[in-house]
Amino acid sequence: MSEEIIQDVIIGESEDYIINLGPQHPSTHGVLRLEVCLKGETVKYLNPHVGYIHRGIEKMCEAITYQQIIHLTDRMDYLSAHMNNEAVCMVVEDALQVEVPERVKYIRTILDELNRLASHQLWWCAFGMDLGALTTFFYGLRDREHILDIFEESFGSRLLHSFNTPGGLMHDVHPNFQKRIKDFIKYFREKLPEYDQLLTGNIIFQNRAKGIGYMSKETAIGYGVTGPSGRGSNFSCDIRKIAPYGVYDKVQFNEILETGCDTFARYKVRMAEMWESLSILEQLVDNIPEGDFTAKMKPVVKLPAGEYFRRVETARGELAVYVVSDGNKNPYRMRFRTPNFSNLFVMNEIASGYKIADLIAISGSLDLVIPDIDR
Amino acid sequence: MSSNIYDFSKLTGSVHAWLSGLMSSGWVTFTELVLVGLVFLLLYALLGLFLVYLERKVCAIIQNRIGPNRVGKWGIIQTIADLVKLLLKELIPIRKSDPLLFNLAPFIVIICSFLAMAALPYAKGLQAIDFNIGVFYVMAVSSLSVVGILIAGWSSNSKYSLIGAMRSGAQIVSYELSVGLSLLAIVVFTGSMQLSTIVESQANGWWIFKGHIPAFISFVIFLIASTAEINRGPFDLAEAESELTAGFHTEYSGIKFAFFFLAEYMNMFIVSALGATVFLGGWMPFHIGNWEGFNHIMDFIPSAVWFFTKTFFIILIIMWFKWTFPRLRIDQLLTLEWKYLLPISLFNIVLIAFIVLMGWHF
Amino acid sequence: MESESLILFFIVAIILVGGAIIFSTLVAPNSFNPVKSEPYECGIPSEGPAWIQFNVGYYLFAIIYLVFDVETVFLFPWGVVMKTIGMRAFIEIIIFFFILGLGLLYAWKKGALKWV
Amino acid sequence: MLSRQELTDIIRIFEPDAEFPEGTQLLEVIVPAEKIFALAEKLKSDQKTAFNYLINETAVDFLTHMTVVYHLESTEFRHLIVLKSILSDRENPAIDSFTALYPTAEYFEREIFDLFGIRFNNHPNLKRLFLEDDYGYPLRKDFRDEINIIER
Amino acid sequence: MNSIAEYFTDLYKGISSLWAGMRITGKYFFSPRAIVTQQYPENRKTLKMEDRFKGEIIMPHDADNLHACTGCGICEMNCPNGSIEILSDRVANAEGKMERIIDKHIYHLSMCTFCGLCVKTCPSDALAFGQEFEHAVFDRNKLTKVLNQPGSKLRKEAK
Repeated sequence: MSEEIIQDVIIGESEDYIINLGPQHPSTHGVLRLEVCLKGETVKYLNPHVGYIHRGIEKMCEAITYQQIIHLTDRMDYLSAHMNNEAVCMVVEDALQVEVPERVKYIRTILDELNRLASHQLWWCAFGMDLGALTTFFYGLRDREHILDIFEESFGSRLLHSFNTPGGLMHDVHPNFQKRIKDFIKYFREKLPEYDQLLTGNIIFQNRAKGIGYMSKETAIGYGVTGPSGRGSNFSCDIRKIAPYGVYDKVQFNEILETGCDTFARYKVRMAEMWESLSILEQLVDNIPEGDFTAKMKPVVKLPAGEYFRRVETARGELAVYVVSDGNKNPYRMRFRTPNFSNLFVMNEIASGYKIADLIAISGSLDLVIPDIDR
Repeated sequence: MSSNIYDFSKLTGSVHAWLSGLMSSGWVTFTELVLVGLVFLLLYALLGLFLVYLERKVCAIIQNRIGPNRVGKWGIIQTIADLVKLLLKELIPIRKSDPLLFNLAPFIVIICSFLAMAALPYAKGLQAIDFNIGVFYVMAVSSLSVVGILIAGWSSNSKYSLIGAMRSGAQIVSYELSVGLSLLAIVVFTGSMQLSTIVESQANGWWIFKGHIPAFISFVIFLIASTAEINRGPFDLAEAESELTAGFHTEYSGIKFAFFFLAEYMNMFIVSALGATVFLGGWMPFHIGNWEGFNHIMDFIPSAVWFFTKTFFIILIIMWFKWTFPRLRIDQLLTLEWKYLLPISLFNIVLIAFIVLMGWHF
Repeated sequence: MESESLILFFIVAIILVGGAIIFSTLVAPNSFNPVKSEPYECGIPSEGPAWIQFNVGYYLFAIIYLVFDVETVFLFPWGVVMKTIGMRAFIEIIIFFFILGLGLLYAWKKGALKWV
Repeated sequence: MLSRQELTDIIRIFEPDAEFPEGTQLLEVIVPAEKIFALAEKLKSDQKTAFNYLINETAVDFLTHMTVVYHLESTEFRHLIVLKSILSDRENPAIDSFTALYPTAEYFEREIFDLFGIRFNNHPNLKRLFLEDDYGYPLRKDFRDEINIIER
Repeated sequence: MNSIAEYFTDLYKGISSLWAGMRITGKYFFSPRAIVTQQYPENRKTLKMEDRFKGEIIMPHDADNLHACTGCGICEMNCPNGSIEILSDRVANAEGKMERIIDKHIYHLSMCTFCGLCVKTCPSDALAFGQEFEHAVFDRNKLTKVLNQPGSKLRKEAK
């Protein structure tokens, strides 16, 4: 051992042991960098660094028309692309006071729920893999494939389908749409209990997840943690209930609330939401009314000058769109309040004091999608 | 007794006799050493490659996939292709690492697993070295690989590696106790630590059946503890890829990485073989009491086939564990050992001693 | 074969590893790049050295292990002769385990088994 | 849930300087920059309003002035208001930070600082969030980047 | 006594929960029919994309090498990424009037995000989505395509 190396060994425990998790790390689900300060295996504090894939979507929106914005919103939270589209569409429809046909509302709601299911399935795969259960990943993806096939058949693309347009839909759904959804519901009702047997009930998993990452209701509200992560802390934040859009006021469903406030509570919320989504789908799929797939819109959409605000519930929480219009075909200022942005920054609060392995579980339970943070 | 099982000592004896006819005794010893070395080298490499292939296939089928299927029929030479690829990969030196220890670590892990191979009884009469403390020897040598892992993690000068090595140190060291105590159970039954004697003692039934419930408990503890000792899932904290990217071998590249990988799989083989030998009768065929006819039929299956069947049975169980369970956390891991497995196995030893004292075992 | 022939296995293992590494260094490409030889930390330059005094938790277990492992080593000779000696060995081991168990209980109560 | 008129009345009492523009989608309150923190504190602590959830905080650049916009909601009563503050000094805009009231504002404000260059007083950690230190403020309307932005 | 009973029920519950998981994986291990892998390059012949699959933008030509694009430029205007460029000429038609025809309809696949606005807004339905999905090439320039075939003409509708 050379002289230089010996001098590098620091004496004393006061020194902070700083580790970078990410941007190139298997469990940060994207290019997120967590600067973690460790003491032994325990996290003293952590510092998220974002911006590795900042694309300036808000700036780009100022130069393009409302129809064109749709394809950009797909790329924020790519796992709930449809809900993101819907938010922009509804802002435009609100501003122009266009009444969209009933059929569109039904189809949009069905797609919302399918998208939510697909997103939760992917979260389940990734969460299992974060905790080291590698098989969950393949089972989840196997079942998600069925939903993506439905999307592909109707819209031609599997992930980023840009299917909404202000006033309605791009084109009508495929004739097989209802049948395939019914097949999928039947299939997935059989597979979902397997998820529980494989992971939820598992004693190792429960010990890993219970009591980890405690986030009180006050913390959740203060940090604006919404979606299933917030509802795991008993924070009632489901926009589908608070301000119903689509046909959410016509279907029966429960807002899932858990009081556990820990990683396991957030896990249970998402699992229960999958069942809820299935039941919403069942209620809607047979009742799609006939009619147009789009309302009459002018080819160039110009919003009257003013400010518009609309919220939707994506798979990860509350997406708010705030538009300032000056009467042109482009928005003057477009602001997306994305759920993951708020969900990420609670990490330091809820992960400090737990082990490094728990940190991974906590970040998995928050279900972060990094492009949504960076926009 | 099972006299009609083919004894490999006849084969080795005739080879020895043939060689003695050709050359002087010094040369005979030398040739035999070279032969044994070559045979074990071949066995080691083939087993390692096959185990990697097996694991990929097993996990693929569990996960509804096909697994490797492009290189050769059913992808059977996929691992060889991978090995060649790793051989041709650049060995990246790490700045500010400790070069001596950094290069030494792969040697240590391979030597440890290779030495343990020497004492395993593969078939009747086929055993390189039959120690009178065989159980103890295999246990000791295979647990030495923790030194290699610690050195690897420490010398890399990477934070992930260091944490991985530390974890692995605490983990292997703890589970060593349970492995020892569960093996001790059978030593008490047999009254010998020699592996060949232990196998012979199971001629009329394997210890897992003969030793009542305590032997079964020992077997389960052995399975859990040895899975932990070889750093496999769900105890693969040292290389938890979702936390530490690759743990102690993060900085190793090319063939050096391949050796850690190989050693991990060979350690799996060694503990499975040890478990099969001690609990499941090793190369001893499946015999039931005095059913002469049945036992006779069983004897026709070659002893090596019995040994490898049992070993791969245990290997499959260990793989099944890995591809089902999530990973434990370091404190849960140590709690499991110190607060559950250790007291249970201590109590279990007393129970076994009592059974032996009363002569209740068969 | 005698146990001296372990040296043979030792040599064969060294040849296996050394041969492969030498072969690899001869065959594999070799290029120098200051960034490539940095220790991996997710693409970010490492902050501070990796070699510092580390958490005492890991070492504590090593020390407890040391105590118990020495005991286990003593148990093996006992296991071999247990059958032949019988009752006396049984009583002795119960006393032995009693003391050992007390030790474990002490460590448990003292919180040495709790992860820090 | 309080109606728009009731909320207007309550806020008038809290802050006599507040202006209420007509014909907006949601209830909007325009407050001078130096008084907005005090108003928000009252709105949050008051039993009847209880605006405890900051949905969104952002800014808009109007070339002559900048506006900081807050969307507040009460998780208990579910009423929603928009607070606004106009910063006429575009060269060196500054406003009080909401971090003490809403922890989530820390990062919203860092983002606004990053993209608009608005400084927040009493902010615990006002650093750029996405971009490098010497980058301009891209969401300002007069931002020009010859290399990366292609004007069409 | 109660805590001892609890210890054993916990142990039992833990082990049975582990066994439940192992049953699932074990079930799939012994049911090779559940394998869902598609062997992609081998199944190219049987692989059929959905009719609506958005692979790339194409301009359908009929048997007489006629297309429907009038070169109006609406698709170019509507494309959010500037992936369509239309180079048009003005030529005199039979009646002597100047008429716009497309020279080249250039499509940059590398910039396309498959939003479908060009296909939807095209007034003469000249564009469509193709089924091709193997877009990987070694040279970036190959991703720039000219959609109208050489020598093709505008299809005249019977008036």
